[in-house]
Amino acid sequence: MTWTKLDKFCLVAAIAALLALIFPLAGVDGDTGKQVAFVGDIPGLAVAMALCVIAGSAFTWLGVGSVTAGMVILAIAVFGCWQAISVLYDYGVAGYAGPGFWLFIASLWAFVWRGIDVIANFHSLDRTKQHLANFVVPVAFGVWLLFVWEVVVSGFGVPQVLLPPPSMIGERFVNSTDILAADFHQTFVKAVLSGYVMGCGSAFIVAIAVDRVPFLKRGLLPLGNMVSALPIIGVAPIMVMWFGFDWQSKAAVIVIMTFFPMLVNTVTGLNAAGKLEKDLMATYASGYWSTLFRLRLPAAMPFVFNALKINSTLALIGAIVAEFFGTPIVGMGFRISTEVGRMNIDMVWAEIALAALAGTAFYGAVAYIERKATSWHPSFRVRRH
Amino acid sequence: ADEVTLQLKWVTQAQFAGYYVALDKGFYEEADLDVTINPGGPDVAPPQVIAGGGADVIIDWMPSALASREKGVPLVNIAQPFAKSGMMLTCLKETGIESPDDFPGRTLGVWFFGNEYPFLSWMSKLGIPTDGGENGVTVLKQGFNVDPLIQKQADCVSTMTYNEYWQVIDAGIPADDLKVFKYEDQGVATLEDGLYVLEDNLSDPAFVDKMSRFVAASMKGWNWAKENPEDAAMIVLDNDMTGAQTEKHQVRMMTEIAKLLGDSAVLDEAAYQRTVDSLLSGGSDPVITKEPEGAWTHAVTDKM
Amino acid sequence: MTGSVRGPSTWTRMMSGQTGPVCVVLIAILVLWYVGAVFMNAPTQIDRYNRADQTWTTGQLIEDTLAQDRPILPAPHQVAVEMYHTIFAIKITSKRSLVYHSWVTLSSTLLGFGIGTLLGVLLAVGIVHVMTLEKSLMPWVISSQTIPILAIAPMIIVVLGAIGIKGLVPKAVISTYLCFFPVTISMVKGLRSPQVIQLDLMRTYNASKWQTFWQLRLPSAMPYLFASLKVAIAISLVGAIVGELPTGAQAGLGARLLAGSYYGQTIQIWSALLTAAFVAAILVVIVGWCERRVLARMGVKS
Amino acid sequence: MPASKKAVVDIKKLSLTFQTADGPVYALSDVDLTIEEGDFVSFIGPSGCGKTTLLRVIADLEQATGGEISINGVTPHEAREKRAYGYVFQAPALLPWRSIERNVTLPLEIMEISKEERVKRAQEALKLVELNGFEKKFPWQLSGGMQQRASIARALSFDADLLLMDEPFGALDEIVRDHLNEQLLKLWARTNKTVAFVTHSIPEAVYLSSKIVVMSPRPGRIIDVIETDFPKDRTLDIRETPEFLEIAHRVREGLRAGHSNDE
Amino acid sequence: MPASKKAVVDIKKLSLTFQTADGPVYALSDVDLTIEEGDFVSFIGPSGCGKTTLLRVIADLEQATGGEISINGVTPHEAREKRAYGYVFQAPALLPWRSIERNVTLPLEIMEISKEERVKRAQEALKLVELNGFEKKFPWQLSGGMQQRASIARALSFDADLLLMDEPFGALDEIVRDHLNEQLLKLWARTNKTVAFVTHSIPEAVYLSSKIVVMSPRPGRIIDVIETDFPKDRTLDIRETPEFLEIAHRVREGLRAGHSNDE
Ligand SMILES: Nc1ncnc2c1ncn2[C@@H]1O[C@H](COP(=O)(O)OP(=O)(O)OP(=O)(O)O)[C@@H](O)[C@H]1O
Ligand SMILES: Nc1ncnc2c1ncn2[C@@H]1O[C@H](COP(=O)(O)OP(=O)(O)OP(=O)(O)O)[C@@H](O)[C@H]1O
Ligand SMILES: Cc1ncc(C[n+]2csc(CCO)c2C)c(N)n1
Ligand SMILES: [Mg+2]
Ligand SMILES: [Mg+2]
Repeated sequence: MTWTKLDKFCLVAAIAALLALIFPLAGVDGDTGKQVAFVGDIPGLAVAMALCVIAGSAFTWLGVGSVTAGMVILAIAVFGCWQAISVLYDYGVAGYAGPGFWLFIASLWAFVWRGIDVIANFHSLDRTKQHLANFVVPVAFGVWLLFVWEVVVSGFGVPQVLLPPPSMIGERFVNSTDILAADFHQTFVKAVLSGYVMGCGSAFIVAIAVDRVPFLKRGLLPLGNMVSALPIIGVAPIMVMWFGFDWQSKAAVIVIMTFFPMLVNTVTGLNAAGKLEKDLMATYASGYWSTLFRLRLPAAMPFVFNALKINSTLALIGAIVAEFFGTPIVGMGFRISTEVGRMNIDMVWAEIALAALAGTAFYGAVAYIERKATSWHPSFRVRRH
Repeated sequence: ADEVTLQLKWVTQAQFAGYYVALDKGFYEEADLDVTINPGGPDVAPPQVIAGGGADVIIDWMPSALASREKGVPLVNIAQPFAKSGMMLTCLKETGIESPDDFPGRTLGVWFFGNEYPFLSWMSKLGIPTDGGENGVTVLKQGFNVDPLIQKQADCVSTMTYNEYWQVIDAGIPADDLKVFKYEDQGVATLEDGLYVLEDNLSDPAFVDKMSRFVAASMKGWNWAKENPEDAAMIVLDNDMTGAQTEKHQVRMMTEIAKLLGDSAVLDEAAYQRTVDSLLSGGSDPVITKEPEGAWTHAVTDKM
Repeated sequence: MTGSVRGPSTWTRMMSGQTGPVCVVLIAILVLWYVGAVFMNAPTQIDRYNRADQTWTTGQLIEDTLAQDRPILPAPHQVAVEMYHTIFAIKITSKRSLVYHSWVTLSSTLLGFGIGTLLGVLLAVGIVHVMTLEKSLMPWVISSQTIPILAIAPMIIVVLGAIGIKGLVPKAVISTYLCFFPVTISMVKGLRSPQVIQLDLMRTYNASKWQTFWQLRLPSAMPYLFASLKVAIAISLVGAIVGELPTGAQAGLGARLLAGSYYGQTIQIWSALLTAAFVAAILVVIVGWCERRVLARMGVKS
Repeated sequence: MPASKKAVVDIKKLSLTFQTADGPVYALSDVDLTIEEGDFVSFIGPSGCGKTTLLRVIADLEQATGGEISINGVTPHEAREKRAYGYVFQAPALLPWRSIERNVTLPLEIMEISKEERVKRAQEALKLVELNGFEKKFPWQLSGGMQQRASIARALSFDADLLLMDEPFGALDEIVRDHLNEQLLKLWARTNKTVAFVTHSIPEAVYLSSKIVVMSPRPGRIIDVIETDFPKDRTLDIRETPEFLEIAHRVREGLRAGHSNDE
Repeated sequence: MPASKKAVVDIKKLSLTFQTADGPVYALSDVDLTIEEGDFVSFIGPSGCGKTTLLRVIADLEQATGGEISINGVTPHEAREKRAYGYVFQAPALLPWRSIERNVTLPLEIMEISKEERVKRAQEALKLVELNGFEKKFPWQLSGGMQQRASIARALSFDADLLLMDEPFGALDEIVRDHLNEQLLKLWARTNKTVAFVTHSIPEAVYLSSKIVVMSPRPGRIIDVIETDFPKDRTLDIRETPEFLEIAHRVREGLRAGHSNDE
């Protein structure tokens, strides 16, 4: 067997785990002057490390070919993660993690990456299995990121007012659902949705007007650049001044933010139709609107969706930022900006998590519609190679 | 020289004139200190900065500092240059507000970001709910300026005697048309700009020594500023990197600030206790839940 | 005499170019702006008259609404005068000069834009080529953008400050964070836009991924890249300004905006805002110029 | 030819020059041509000689830089607006987001023909080119020849009096090609349509046409116009007649002359 | 054929089914074929019968769903990695942002051949297809036939032993086509290349090939394989020989059978 055929990730995992057994697990307690914990005292961790060494070396030779092997690796990684967490909290390593601990985390990292890799490259004609695999990959990756966050924050003893660990954020999230729901309603349902629809809708219409009237295209587009570059920080106070403290001013900020990406993309898209296709429509003496609806808009769809996707994230950010500049005392931005001042950083992160969830779902919905509406685009064609 | 980084609570203005004067006039240098002053802003939470190691000493209001202490940032007050509170609620007379009894049903602008505690304890003392109901008040999170009052989006807004109040005056509304409620007068005053450090550091005598030199030099700066308000304002202007402040405003601010300064930097225990009691009395939602311990020390001022 | 003959031709020439239409639209905006200024400032002005028990005429009202100290919407000429003062009449090294503040903001914008574009393209390349990255990273790239930057900007500044990184870089990091995203999204689309037959062609040459990338994917992605760069550069300016706030807003256009809004000096806000917009417009024009150069070299029919 | 016949396409001293980055390309020069109602005119000539360009000028897709041209007595522009012709491009030019059937009904939609009528006509046209059964497929799921046939069906689906066809049968096998040739002839005989037809196949040109235009390359000129006398309802058999072979020979000679011209 | 000859392409019971939204399309079924070194094999068959698909399987652009295939004794995948073949697509597939010359040098660049060599080879190849003088033009400035010729030049520019050509001459006029046929034959005779060639022209197939494969449509099957005995250095004259006509007849019959099969 040649060197290149070895599974490098598993090799790294095995070596890192082996070193983890050798290096000290934790640092020295400042008060007692003693080392906080030893691997030898923690049977669970010792087993996990040993498992990593054994499985790592085994799979280095065998290779991780099948999904089953990937699952085995992930299972070992999950066990390892569990042990790592328990060491931190039950054996008081939090804040005192040493090189041994971090090497163990590195070993787990290699395992997780390899396991996700296998599942990501899984192909099946069975749709449910494929969907499941496509779902598991980002989730596993995300869970891993959360784990790393948790471990790094408590391992290094990062002050909670700088960055709380995910476990704490999660707890806060679950315990504050009523506040979160009210904020969500104020910011997302009222401000974001209306601002998004108005911003994208008006930009779309203006794009068509601009396209129709070359005079406007030459006159408005260069100025459009400038409007988009108006920093929200500057615009938000003005909008609050004009449209009041409630959601209307937030929607106005969103309209301004989303307008330009949509305008630029739509105008570009409207010119994306091929020359031959335009000639074809010309031979039918197809009128402006007919060509627009039958050729140019369909051809522009990939661009339009591009803007819709970018805007779906911009809109939420815009609303939250605008709430920093005056709001009634509800809303995600309001909560974030006040709770920072109150040092309730876990609440801040709970809101951020909510924003991320809502924004990702919003984006996902737009992406789903895109997939349905522009399935003809080469980028969605089933890739055979 | 020993390095000291000071994190201000707000942007460069005469509110912090003493420190800038001390820097500019070389008082810090005389005390063998190399001081860096970092301005704050609407986004800067000084407790967070000091917890992250971005500063050695911060300026904060006591309610916010005590609340942070409960949240795990072990802040300790080492000196209290400001003896009085400059906070007030400014209302338009035409709205018919004469006394706190007229508040229910009104819209009030309040600063948040840790500055809402005095207001909240005042309201709970008055027994007025802040949830926007029929017999409560509707609270707005006020931005940085007094526009909500001028544009009549709010009936009252929060102002400082030394800053926002004059912005209202500058906007063309004469003092006669305004009704102000000073927190001092309402008996709900809490301690404002104080100097805070992390508790752990105080066990190091060298640090305490450094801080006592720092506080002493700063107080020297404050005394100089009190006596020379115009020059102090100019020093502040020189240090304002944004170039946005005006001389007129800063001189006026300096004069008002002078009225809030105490005779020394030593924390008055009675004032401290008054602040704590006010914060604890918040009804169902007090700012702090238990009597803080070790939240102040005279160790630094004693060494001066 | 001759002027009347030449007149129309200059006119048509101007109107068929960009200058004419831009001017016309600008004039329209100015007119709207003045009308808006009168209407928005009138209530406070009338209040003031009433307070002073003053009688007033419409003409006077209009005149006064356009000359307020702290108007709700400053009139264009007020902003213009302020901008003239702060841009041309003051030494550019002065901290009251908008040129100085623009430069402060621009430097972190450009640094952020550079890093952001690079990062965006690299991510897109990874996502297009490595299945694992596509499936695991892409959803998180998207989620990252739903995090309100203003909320974590202070934390970024504090954390970077704690490990000794200060000055330009933290601001640029925030710019980067905002501007890499449109680049990634567009580039992923663009790098996947080659026709199936073109990919097949490269396959028959057994071109390496790298070669296919340089010869086919990248050129095909150019229109997508430039469309996104125009958005990205504008966004990275916004990012730089956001980044200026939690550093104590010491200098830069963001500091001007904030200071202006802190003291209710609308004229100052608007001139900082317009300066930011001008800077952005110039940046976008530069990107557009690069786009035309590159596409012309690629033989795209104009 | 009786003078009473109406001129559908009337071209006088037409020339067209493309301005390119490295100098002008003379695509057409001094072209004189009249196509009368009911004519079937084939254009044949070496690759790059300007056949497509000429068709595009007739279709108002390209502006001549000199000379005159009228379609049914009006300018090409007006003729296009009246939807005077159907055009089959050299490449299929199908819209990727429409199924085959909806590609074929596209012109009908534009001309605002009712839904049932559209589907009916699409069915007929697809049957004519032997693509029934592929209505619901998308263009990329079809072979090259099938795509080209779909584009022919699209041009036939609306009943223009003038058909402009640019190598419509280039990508088809002989059998299908023969079949479509026959169908096209039948259609022509039945409806008295006027057809302008670009081809590279000499037998095809001779078999289909009432008039063969032989062109020479850069600058594209007409070097020969050959009229044939076969009846409109001719059959494939005529390909064996001496007349046929003679005309084919004349065309080939013309082509060859054009080519040597080129060197 | 002497058994000593090396099999370049060896196909056994190959079949390929496309899964589409509305059911499977059986593109190839039970194809058995051997192409030996130095063979010139033409594929002929009705439009949509699977010729392109078969070529794509050989080129490792499509995966067979059944049967076996080897190229030079290895899998198509490995063969592709060794750059065993040059492929001419049915459509020109030129990169729009490259000039004609740079389109032709593309494969040479990828194979990391020196700059001078590249230009030299491109010149030669372009000359072969009579496109010299168009080096600096961009694809959209060329006529359809010229584009196709550019794509042929591109495939010839690097000297693969196996040429896969999918209707390369479909868009060309007879004279150019004859010329290119001759050039291709010369090349073949000179270099002993192996060629797999899809065409719709029966005379072309017979004239060029050492072996003609006749296919029938959906599911694509081989219905006849005809070997010809013309010498490698044949000339256009052979098209008049009775042998030629006889083979052409046999091909036509095969095609016709395939078509009637279809209905
Ligand atoms: N848009 C253009 N710009 C510049 N030159 C062009 C353009 N279109 C065509 N040409 C040139 O005009 C000439 C005639 O082109 P045309 O497409 O009419 O040829 P054709 O007779 O249709 O050839 P083929 O049989 O190969 O399709 C060619 O030399 C071509 O290079
Ligand atoms: N990607 C695909 N998905 C589904 N069906 C396909 C696909 N590609 C080809 N087909 C089908 O496979 C069959 C064979 O196609 P192929 O392109 O091989 O035909 P061909 O013999 O090359 O025809 P032509 O002479 O018209 O080019 C056709 O019926 C076509 O519809
Ligand atoms: C967003 C925001 N608004 C108001 C304050 C309150 N505040 C604290 S110090 C100070 C100076 C007085 O001029 C003021 C107004 C704040 N900290 N943040
Ligand atoms: Mg042509
Ligand atoms: Mg084919």
